[in-house]
Amino acid sequence: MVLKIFFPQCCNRADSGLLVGRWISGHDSAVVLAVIHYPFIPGQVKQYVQQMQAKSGVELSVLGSWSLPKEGQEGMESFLRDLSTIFPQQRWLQIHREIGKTGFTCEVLNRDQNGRVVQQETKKKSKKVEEEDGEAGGDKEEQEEEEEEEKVIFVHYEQRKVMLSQLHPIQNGVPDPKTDPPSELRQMFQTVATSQPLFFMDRYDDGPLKSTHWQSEGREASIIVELLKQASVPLCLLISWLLSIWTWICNIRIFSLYPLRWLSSKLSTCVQLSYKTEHMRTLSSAKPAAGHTQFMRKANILVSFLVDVALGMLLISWLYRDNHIAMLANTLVPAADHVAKELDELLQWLMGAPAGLKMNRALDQVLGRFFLYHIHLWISYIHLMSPFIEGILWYGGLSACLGLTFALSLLSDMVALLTFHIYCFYVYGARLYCLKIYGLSSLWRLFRGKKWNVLRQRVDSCSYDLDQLFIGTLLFTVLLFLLPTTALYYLVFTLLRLVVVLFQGVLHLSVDFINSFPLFAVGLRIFRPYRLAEGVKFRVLCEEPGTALHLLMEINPLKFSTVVQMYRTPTYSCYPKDSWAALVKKLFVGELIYPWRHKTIKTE
Amino acid sequence: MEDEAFTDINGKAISLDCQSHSGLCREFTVSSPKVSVGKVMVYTCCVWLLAYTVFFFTENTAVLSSAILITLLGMMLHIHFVKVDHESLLVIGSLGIQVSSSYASGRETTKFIEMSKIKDIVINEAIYMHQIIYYLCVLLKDPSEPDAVSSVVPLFQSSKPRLNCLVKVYKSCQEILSKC
Amino acid sequence: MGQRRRAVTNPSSRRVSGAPADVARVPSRKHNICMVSDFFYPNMGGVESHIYQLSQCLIEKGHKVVIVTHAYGRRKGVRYLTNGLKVYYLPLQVMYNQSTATTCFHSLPLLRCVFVRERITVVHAHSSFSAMGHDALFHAKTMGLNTVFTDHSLFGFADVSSVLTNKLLTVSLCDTNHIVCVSYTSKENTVLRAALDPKIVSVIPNAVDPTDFTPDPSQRLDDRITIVVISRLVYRKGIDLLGGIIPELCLKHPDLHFLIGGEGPKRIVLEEVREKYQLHDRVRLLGALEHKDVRGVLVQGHIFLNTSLTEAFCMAIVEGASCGLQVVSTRVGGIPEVLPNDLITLCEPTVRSLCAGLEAVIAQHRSGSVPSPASVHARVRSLYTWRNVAERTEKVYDRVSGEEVLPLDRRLRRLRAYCGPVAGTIFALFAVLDFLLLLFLQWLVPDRVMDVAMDATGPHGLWRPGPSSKVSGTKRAAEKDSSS
Amino acid sequence: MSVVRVMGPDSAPGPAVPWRKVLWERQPFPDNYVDQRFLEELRRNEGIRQYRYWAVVKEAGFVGQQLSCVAIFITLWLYMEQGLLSPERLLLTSLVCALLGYGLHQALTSQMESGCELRTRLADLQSATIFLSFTFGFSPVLKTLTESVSTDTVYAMSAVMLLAHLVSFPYAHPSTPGSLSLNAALFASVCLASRLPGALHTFAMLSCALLVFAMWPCLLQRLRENAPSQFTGLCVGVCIGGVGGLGSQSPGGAVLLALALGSVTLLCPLLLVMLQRHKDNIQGPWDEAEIHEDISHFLH
Repeated sequence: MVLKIFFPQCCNRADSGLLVGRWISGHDSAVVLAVIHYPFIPGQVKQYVQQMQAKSGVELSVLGSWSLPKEGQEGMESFLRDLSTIFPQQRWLQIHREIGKTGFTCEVLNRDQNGRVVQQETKKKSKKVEEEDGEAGGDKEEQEEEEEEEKVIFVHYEQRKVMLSQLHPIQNGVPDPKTDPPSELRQMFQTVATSQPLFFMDRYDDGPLKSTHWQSEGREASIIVELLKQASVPLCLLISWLLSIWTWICNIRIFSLYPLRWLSSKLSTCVQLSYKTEHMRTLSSAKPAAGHTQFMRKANILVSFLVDVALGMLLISWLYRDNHIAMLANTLVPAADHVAKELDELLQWLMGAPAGLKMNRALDQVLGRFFLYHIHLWISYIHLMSPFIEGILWYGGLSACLGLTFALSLLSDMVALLTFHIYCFYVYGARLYCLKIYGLSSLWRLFRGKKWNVLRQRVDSCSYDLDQLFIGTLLFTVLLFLLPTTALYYLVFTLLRLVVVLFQGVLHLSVDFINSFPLFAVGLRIFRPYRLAEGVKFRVLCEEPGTALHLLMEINPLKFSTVVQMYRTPTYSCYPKDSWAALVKKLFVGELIYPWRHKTIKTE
Repeated sequence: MEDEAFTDINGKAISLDCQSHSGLCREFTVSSPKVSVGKVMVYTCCVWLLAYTVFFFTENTAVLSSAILITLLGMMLHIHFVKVDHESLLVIGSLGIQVSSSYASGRETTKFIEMSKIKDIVINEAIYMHQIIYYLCVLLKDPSEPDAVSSVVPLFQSSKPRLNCLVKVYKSCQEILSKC
Repeated sequence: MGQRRRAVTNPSSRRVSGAPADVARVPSRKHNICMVSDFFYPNMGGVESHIYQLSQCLIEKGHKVVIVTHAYGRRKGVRYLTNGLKVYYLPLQVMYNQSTATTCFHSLPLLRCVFVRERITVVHAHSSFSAMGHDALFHAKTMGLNTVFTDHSLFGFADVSSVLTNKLLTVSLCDTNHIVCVSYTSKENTVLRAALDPKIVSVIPNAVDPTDFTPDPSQRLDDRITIVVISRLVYRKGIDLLGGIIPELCLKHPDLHFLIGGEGPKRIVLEEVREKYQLHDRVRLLGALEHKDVRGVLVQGHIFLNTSLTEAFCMAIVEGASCGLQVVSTRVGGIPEVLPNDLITLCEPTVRSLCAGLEAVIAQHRSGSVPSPASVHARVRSLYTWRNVAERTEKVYDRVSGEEVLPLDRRLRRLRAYCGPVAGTIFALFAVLDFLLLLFLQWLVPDRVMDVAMDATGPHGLWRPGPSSKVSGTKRAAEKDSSS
Repeated sequence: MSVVRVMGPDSAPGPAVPWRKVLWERQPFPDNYVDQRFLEELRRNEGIRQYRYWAVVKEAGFVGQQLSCVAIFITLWLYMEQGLLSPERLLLTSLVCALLGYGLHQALTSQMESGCELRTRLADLQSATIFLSFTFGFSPVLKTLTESVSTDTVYAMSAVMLLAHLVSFPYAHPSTPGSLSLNAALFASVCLASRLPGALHTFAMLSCALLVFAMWPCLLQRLRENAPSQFTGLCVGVCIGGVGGLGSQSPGGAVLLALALGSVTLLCPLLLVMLQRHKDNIQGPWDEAEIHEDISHFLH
């Protein structure tokens, strides 16, 4: 078996003393956490270790002794060995480091049942190995020796980083039975992380024991943090109270009536509102976050919320400076008028012979008139409500103080309302076209003397009667010749519709982006790469002959892509829910397409 | 630390460098030849000639500047994301295996696999483009049932050494794995 | 394929065909054989099992065998089967029922890679429906390898499609060294189709493992007479005839039951018959059967019925007879050659004739004058064994490997001579192009750059059974990585 | 024995036992042994029927008459387009023809006693009314249908459709005209009719088309079954009528039609009979047996 000793870098130059740490069960590797310096009173050490164990819940123990002999104090061998009798352990490490050398040497003292100390030399220099009944028989010296030299691996780690870093993929709390025992590294990380209290005793306070380990930067910062924590609690309470009121209002029965609910499910503002509410609820829960993921989620939400609000404020400050709102309002109505006029012309064009296309004049006229009437209606409607638009905008603008996302979704709703006529046209066109397509397809089957078998879901051949054939063919011909006209109308209005949908889609995307982008995690990744560890990487330190293998363990930070897709807060995705091919197919057969996302495709 | 003449599957010369840090820890580095200046020149010339021809027809200097940009950008992207300078495999007995590949730009990606996850290291055959090649890969255990392979981590992916090289690496890897 | 594996190392089958003695007497050279066909496991059928069993027996005789087929879904890459039988699942596009699309060229790089790295000496293609097989023959000739082709199917001459396919067959067989057919009828057919010299066409029948198909009378129900039909439910298997037979007989004999295994487009016919005549309790449609379940179905029956409209060599009837059933079959293709007359009742492919035949057999059953299943099995088991097939095929290889491969110019001349002016010229052109492509590839990836594959089988094979061995480890890895 | 058991190719033939074409017993012959009985079951051109010229011509006559039916229809259309034929007259004539034809049809049907389910008069009347009403109702729509489409397009379309009609016409038993052929013909006639000056024209044209393409084949079939001799005469008559009619409008068309008829009815049969001699069809045990008896009666 190979013995792995995880050794904190900060202890490299510590003066001699005792190694406090933990044996990782099952992997025979030791994690050194701290060095307690001479002089000490063994009793106090034991007691200290006891209380640390109680505090941190790690089975701490005295692993062995660490000697970095200064000038003058030599030959502590025997003394150190005696120490092992004072702190009874299954194994006792003696790690030496000469001044000149970088490498360490380590001796392992195994204590077998009847208390005798069994020693195994791991020094290369010591050519002869004094051997009682170790786990290797004493007969074959050389090969024995060869093996002995390989026994120990020193893994140096930076205590602070390891303590603060979070190993991915996260398995929080209870390790599931399938994967246990948790892997060595994971245990090691856990050990260091949980033995935090050990490090709060710093060098300057005059305890009975002096020890070396990572020194937490001064207390002040932590004090402030504490104060903030205290302060945040009542705030959370307040917010949650407000939330409860808000939810109560939302749940009044009027709102849950059918049309309203339907409307609210379609209006992205309402969706946004409920969504924000949910977020605030998660934020304002008074109890501290359980586990890393929870914490990250909260932090992400908080940060993105703050950023959102900040952007919103910017927007407001722009809007209400030398009243841009009025300007907007004054531009908006003419814009709508303009659009209507454009449509009007478009229709006129269609009612002629557009692009030299051969269309059936009668049908063309009918459709054109129909749509023209619609536009007329629309224009009058716009003019009816033109005086109020500025007010609407003014109040709408206020909503930006709830965040940019809110303003954006409001905007998208407005767009939807202002382009309602286009939507109507689109729907009429689509329905008509759809009807034609289906009729044609079924009649084409009749034309070929086939029919669709509903039971077997396939096309069967079938013999029709004369009259069926005759009428079918008549209808087929009629539909076929009328198709171009409807198809053209459909095409034009679909294009218009697509423009609107595209615009709204962009809005939704940006909103979704702001809501779900894990700003906090990314910031962490940039400024404290070691906090989110994908794994570790080892470097072989320059080893000189005669000492065991020395590795430097560094933390391998998580990839950005992983960070983003791991920590992005789940939202209703508003990405097109079907592939492009499906979309095109839908367009072709004339099914309706909608910009708003359906509840069913909530991506987690 | 010895060098034979190894080639990759396309017959290009590559060099294998085995460093044995101690009985427990070995490092294998397969380094493929550097970016040949000639090739770069050729590509650049092609792009620029194209640009000049376009420029000749459309008197538009934007074409030229864009061409220059394209070449520069392409080169950077190539050395940063595509061109792998050397790949190394660090086997530490009883601790794990570390696979790292460093790009021409100095970017380095590292992956460490713990010994508890590793099932075995094998040489395997796969169909690659229009040929069938041998490659070295680490078999990962399936945590649920121990004697099944959950997934495979291929080694030396960008510089594809030939069998003799792989066998060398394979043997010494097996030595270390068998020790613990 | 569990029980097929058993067959390879089986004392009884060894005793049946005195294989070891002959091998000892005729020490034959060892070959590196590459079996190429579109049809192989996981696809199930006669050709597939033929290839598998033949390869196993050849491996046992110390040859090196690799199988090349196309990728089946996620099963691509390199796999190892029992006894280190290596299978290449090449990623080639499948066109029409499991046969790859052929352009005569695009499969060359991979096939060449296989041939070179496995040091193949003989290329053995199977089934004239397999485009990949024909490609392999073509490329093998370009690379100067000897080729063998096994034809498993019969073809008419009536319609346009068959005219075309026969032309193609002519082209691809015109410089194949030796052709193997599974029955004399099939030989005649192939000789006519590909305009071959009958001297280079050998007849080596298929085989079945008698150990897989042992009778078990206890499974039969005595209060009834069960007729078993096991075939794909397609037109060529005469399912329409079956649809005519079932009502006729069921009306006459109230104790008659039908047990039909198999799946296919014609299933609808049987279902309609069943519904129309209310026979749900007497006609059981088992759907598609695993190969290992076939015996379990067979032993439940008294009579095995085969209504095929065309068959080169019907393995089903042999399996049925081997399970001790009375076989009633249509007299088509090679079927009359397969079983001696006292084991099979041959009828014309008409409902009336088949009904008459079945009636006769049923009458025998009632009178109890049928031979016992055990005796039937005892007779059949010695007829067709894979070892025997392997030995005869081995002889073919011996003969082939002696022959010299035509250089390009003579090959072209031969093509022109055999395949008529038009097709001949076209394919001569193809041959030239193929040759040029080969040269290009050899320049691109020289043979010396390709690693020689480790022999799992053959004279010094490294195959060590057992999960601990590296080879099987490799195999598992291959499976994994092919899936990824 | 074991020597005999395994015979590769080119082994020396064993004792002179007669070779048998069986696989179950291992014979003392090499695997690639070729017996003199090789291919003895090969049969050529079996069951090939010898055509007699005039019979074929008679059959081909039917095709010819269908061709000339189309010609007649086109002639009628031409007449109407130039206003030489008023829709009322066409309607009247077609009505008379229809009645005559219906009577004849009924007579023939009642004459043959194998009466598979006879359509009642009522049903006939019903479908007739349906035809007329729908055609009448749609004729204005149809009239305006193709006005924006250029004339050439319409001609091309109708030509293609008529061709499709001729190709896909079930000459074997046209009692129930195949749906594709009928539909094609109707489509063509609608296209043509929509070119006519008035809605009434369209109506007349369509009903005429119905008469020619839907009713006429049924009647003709009956004739063929019951009175073959008159049938031939009728075919010849129709052909002549078609040629003459077309001739009255466009002589060139008439000539073409005549040529076409001649080639279809006289030349093609000649070729068929001549080429029979060169037929070489190989049959053998390997052929896929085809099912002769009718299985379908087991199903329905």
